[in-house]
Amino acid sequence: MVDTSVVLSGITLDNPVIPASGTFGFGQEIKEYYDINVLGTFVFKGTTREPRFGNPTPRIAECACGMLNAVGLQNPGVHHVIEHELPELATFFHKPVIANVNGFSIDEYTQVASLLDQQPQIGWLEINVSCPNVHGGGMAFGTSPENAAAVTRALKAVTKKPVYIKLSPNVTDIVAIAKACEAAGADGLSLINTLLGMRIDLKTRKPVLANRTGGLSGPAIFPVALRMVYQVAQAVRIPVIGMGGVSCAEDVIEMMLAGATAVQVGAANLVNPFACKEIIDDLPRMMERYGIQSLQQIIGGAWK
Amino acid sequence: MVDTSVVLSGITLDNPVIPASGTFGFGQEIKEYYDINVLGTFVFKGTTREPRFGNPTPRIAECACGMLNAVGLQNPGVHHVIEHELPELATFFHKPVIANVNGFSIDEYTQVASLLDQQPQIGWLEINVSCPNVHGGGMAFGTSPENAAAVTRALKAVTKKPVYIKLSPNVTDIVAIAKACEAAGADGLSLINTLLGMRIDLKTRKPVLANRTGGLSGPAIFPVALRMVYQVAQAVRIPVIGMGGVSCAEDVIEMMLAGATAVQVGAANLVNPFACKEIIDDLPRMMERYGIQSLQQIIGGAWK
Amino acid sequence: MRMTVTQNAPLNLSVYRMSLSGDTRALARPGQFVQVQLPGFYLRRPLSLYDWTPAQDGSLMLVYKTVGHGTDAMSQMPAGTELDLLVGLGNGFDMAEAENVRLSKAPLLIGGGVGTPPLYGLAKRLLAAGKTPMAVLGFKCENEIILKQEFEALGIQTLVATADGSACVRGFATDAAEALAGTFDYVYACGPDPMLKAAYRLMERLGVDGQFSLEERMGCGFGACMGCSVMTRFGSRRVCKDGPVFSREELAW
Amino acid sequence: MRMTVTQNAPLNLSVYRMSLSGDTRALARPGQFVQVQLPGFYLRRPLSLYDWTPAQDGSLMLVYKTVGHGTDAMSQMPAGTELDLLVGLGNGFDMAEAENVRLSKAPLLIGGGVGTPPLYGLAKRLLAAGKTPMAVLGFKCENEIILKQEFEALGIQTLVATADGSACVRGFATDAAEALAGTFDYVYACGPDPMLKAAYRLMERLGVDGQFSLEERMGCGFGACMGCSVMTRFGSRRVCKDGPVFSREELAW
Ligand SMILES: Cc1cc2nc3c(=O)[nH]c(=O)nc-3n(C[C@H](O)[C@H](O)[C@H](O)COP(=O)(O)OP(=O)(O)OC[C@H]3O[C@@H](n4cnc5c(N)ncnc54)[C@H](O)[C@@H]3O)c2cc1C
Ligand SMILES: Cc1cc2nc3c(=O)[nH]c(=O)nc-3n(C[C@H](O)[C@H](O)[C@H](O)COP(=O)(O)OP(=O)(O)OC[C@H]3O[C@@H](n4cnc5c(N)ncnc54)[C@H](O)[C@@H]3O)c2cc1C
Ligand SMILES: Cc1cc2nc3c(=O)[nH]c(=O)nc-3n(C[C@H](O)[C@H](O)[C@H](O)COP(=O)(O)O)c2cc1C
Ligand SMILES: Cc1cc2nc3c(=O)[nH]c(=O)nc-3n(C[C@H](O)[C@H](O)[C@H](O)COP(=O)(O)O)c2cc1C
Ligand code: FES
Ligand code: FES
Repeated sequence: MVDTSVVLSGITLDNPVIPASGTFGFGQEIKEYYDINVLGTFVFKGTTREPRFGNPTPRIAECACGMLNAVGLQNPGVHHVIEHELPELATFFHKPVIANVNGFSIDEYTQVASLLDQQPQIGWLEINVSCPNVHGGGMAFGTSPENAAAVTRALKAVTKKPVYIKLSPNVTDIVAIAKACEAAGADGLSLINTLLGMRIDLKTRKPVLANRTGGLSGPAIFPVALRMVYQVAQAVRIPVIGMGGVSCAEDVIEMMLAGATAVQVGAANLVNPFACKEIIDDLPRMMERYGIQSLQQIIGGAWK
Repeated sequence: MVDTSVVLSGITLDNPVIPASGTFGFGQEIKEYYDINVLGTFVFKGTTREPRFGNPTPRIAECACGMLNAVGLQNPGVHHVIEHELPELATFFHKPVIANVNGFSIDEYTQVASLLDQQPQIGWLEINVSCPNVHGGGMAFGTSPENAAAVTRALKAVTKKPVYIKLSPNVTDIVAIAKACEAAGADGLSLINTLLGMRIDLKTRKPVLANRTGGLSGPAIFPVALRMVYQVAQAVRIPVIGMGGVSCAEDVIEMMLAGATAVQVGAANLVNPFACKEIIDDLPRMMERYGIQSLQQIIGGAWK
Repeated sequence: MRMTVTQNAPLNLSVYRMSLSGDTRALARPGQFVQVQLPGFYLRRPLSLYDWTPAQDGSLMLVYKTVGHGTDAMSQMPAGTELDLLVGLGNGFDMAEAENVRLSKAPLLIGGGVGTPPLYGLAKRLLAAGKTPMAVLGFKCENEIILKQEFEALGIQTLVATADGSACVRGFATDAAEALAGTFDYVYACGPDPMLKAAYRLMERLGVDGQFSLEERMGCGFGACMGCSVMTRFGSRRVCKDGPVFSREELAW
Repeated sequence: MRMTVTQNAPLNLSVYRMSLSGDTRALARPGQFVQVQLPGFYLRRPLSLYDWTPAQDGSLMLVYKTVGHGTDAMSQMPAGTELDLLVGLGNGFDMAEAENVRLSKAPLLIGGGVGTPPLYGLAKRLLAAGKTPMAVLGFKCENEIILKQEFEALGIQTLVATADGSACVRGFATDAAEALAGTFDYVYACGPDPMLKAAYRLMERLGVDGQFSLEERMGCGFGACMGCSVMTRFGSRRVCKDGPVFSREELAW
């Protein structure tokens, strides 16, 4: 029997497979397709202090081996999440979950985080400093080491839960930003968020997305994500959650060989609601094919 | 009759389709498949002062909708190019060609450029400050506005030919770099070079590429390229040559709507040696489908 | 859900009808849609149910227009092609409401272009529920007319309008609907946005209630990505999961 | 070049032989290869010619091992599948040289694993040129043996070695070759790198000349990308265009 479990900041996950924020809502929709307790855990939709409608539609555009989204952090606000989504989630998901924390100022990040810090259901906070689809907040905090460190420090002061900073790939030197977060006390890192992209409609001669640009995700970005995980995981001592284009069990193993302790799956859930379950079901067979006894033990296996 | 011609720094191209550097050699191989005089023009293989073998193999890895290369600027050196490749090229290609100039120091860039400046066959110099596969040179010059401006200034001093700076997408703010090049006198910009990526072989648990990382190209990067062309072309007044994942006539039109004056085609040539010819043959039909009379007139059509 | 194409034939120059066989027990109501995975395309394509027979060994039909690479590829698929579909998506038209409405003996179906297909499945089920629906269908021009005979074959009164007057009544579907004012007491509408809004205004003027099927670019089609949100009077709703059908009072037009 | 699969059957658990029909007039020599485009994969797959009949309405055969997703997908393709191939790539084995070599009446073909297929097409043509080739073929184990009967059916002496001794001679192809020292005067080798290098050393010891078919990951397969370069005594060469076959004196081993 192969061992698929991994340890993420002291909490053991049955397997490293984690649906990514924004592609799994609060678990409601996918639970109609399968029992989501088979997951390692999942990250719920990016949450801000106030409810947000997000950007105007169209918010989605298709690309070769991927998609653009410009949802713009639509969410019901942290209070609604705490009063409605989390109690509802407790009725069908029995593992600690990852909260995705968003803000337009350091103040907002810390307010959202300190409210979520009270919630026993939440095992980790993932701090999204890399949303490319909102203005004034989001990515602005994730594109300089100084800003990323400032957000990290402020958050560490308001929560006891492990803090994972979610990094943007739209930068010249992601290692420098990763190291700044580590130095500022981050417990881990999540990477990558989407690559900023665009499509134009030839019939209207206008950008397909109302927001003009959007975030590229899906298999198209896997090699970029893998490279960044490989570079960052070697440069820091804190765990890295790898994501970006992961679609099958082999991708999960490849990410872990690059240095990921756990692996998130985003867009794949949207085109195949069973994606994460299929990946989890397939992992043991793939581990056997590649001679892997324990996933925990292959983390960073490609570094030597 | 639709008009496919465009003007690039005073020289009229029959059409905007230009095979990208490193995917077309010096024209020898593809001319066995079709008469390459149908092209707008083409960019020859990146040339350095000394001959280079490039990186160890494997240098190629497959990706979803794309590929990684880590060729590492293999070329016979500028003297061999001038003495052998260009005279040979003159026997079968009768249009001005674009030279791709590389260096590991500003000195080397200017030496290569001033030698190529003497060659009447060469219409434009494209300065590659964005090769992700060599160390010490290449991308190092393309990731900061100051360095990119310094290279530009030095080159403008040694050549009368139009100087196009080829930019890297692996940066936080490509617009700032583009503007720095413009301010330093660049006649145009080429974007994008490849995105830095990686693949790991699950059987060997090592990176597929001997160089570990490589440059991602192909349809996977098209939305990122399109976004950067859209941002840069609006921010500068010099022409932009767009590239990254272009594979069909519709992609060419989309790039031009984003602001490209001409469009390069890279990886597509490798998987289909007829790619550029097919695109050129298809352009008039696609222009008619989308109600386009003249390609020159749709440049930046998506900005309004 | 794997399904097999059993028929795929053109209705006119650019609109095709595809029949598929497979497990259709998840299908509950007209106005629901499926998400079709097409080889070589990343996102699935949302298409409305035209008609279906619910059974483990059932069948369903789609009517689609070739507007891009995905639907072009669909139109080339021979019988026997296997496709992966997500079925039974969306709420569909609320038949219960139609039945509850006191006056709703004579609902009017307003369809525009490729918004007409879901109204066909609806018409059949309204007839089965003892209603006497009428249909007004609007198209750009004569060449684009589809499903006229199919609606007529159901024995319901069917008025066709063409925007350029190349056939039948000249004008929009809503113009034709206006001409029928007084003969209908409820509306089901599906079509392009401007048509839906015109229908909404007409219903306001006539004091008639009804439902609207909306369209939006979709990431998932089952409510997970927030790609398809629309702001309603009662807050934000997902076209794919909370819709695609919305009642008149929900829409803040 | 569009070609149609006419046959595709397993030779053992993981090796298949595929026949394709189409225009094969560009094929000139054994040891050349094709680049096969597989739906859903970006790069083409390079595969050596196993055999072919040159004609406008000709055919060719490939023998390939399923080692990854691409070759797995190939193994599932039924007869009738249309594939896009680039054909006639690479220099192939230099038969002229073989004919010129004074002593080359009895060339030895050394093949390892899926390096054996191109040697089959070569063997046929050497026979046709009046030579009496012998073959030594090396495999990991009994289950991996392929093409033994095919070589034997040509009437040439064929020695098979398995690394684990599960069948025939135990050892590597080059061990078996060594045992034949003196009976051959020229070598054609194709197989994994270590086998080629062992053959090279053996040939040095025996003072025998020959040719080697190399393998490298390829971008294009026709010389445009510099993805497949190898450093030789005479400078850098492209495996796809200047190779895949190199003469002993070119290789700086
Ligand atoms: C709930 C719903 C039901 C639909 N029912 C039908 C139907 O019964 N018959 C029919 O002909 N059409 C229907 N459509 C529209 C249909 O989905 C699009 O025409 C189709 O997706 C176009 O795909 P394409 O690849 O040919 O076009 P492309 O333009 O190449 O597609 C590119 C991307 O844009 C999306 N897209 C393009 N147009 C639309 C659109 N109008 N709505 C949503 N997404 C779009 C595609 O799904 C794809 O992701 C429906 C749309 C929705 C949302
Ligand atoms: C000139 C030449 C001739 C060949 N002839 C044969 C033959 O006759 N029979 C046979 O079984 N195999 C042959 N090979 C090897 C064959 O190309 C690979 O086994 C095949 O490409 C693997 O594809 P995949 O998708 O199954 O594997 P994957 O590992 O999934 O492929 C991933 C990528 O790596 C490349 N790749 C993987 N292994 C190799 C390899 N060994 N050589 C080159 N590229 C590789 C693939 O082409 C693809 O781009 C030949 C290789 C070369 C270069
Ligand atoms: C529709 C959509 C919505 C997303 N929303 C969020 C979000 O709210 N917070 C966040 O941190 N990332 C968000 N992301 C980014 C994903 O979590 C993930 O980082 C990215 O999509 C890359 O992974 P993938 O290629 O597997 O999709 C979103 C992605 C998509 C496609
Ligand atoms: C095999 C290969 C070699 C390349 N060599 C060069 C080069 O020498 N100089 C250069 O400026 N760009 C080089 N490039 C980058 C391309 O010119 C182009 O910018 C990039 O591939 C993006 O376009 P594409 O997606 O159409 O391939 C190379 C790309 C490939 C795939
Ligand atoms: S399309 Fe994903 S929520 Fe509607
Ligand atoms: S594979 Fe492109 S040059 Fe050999």
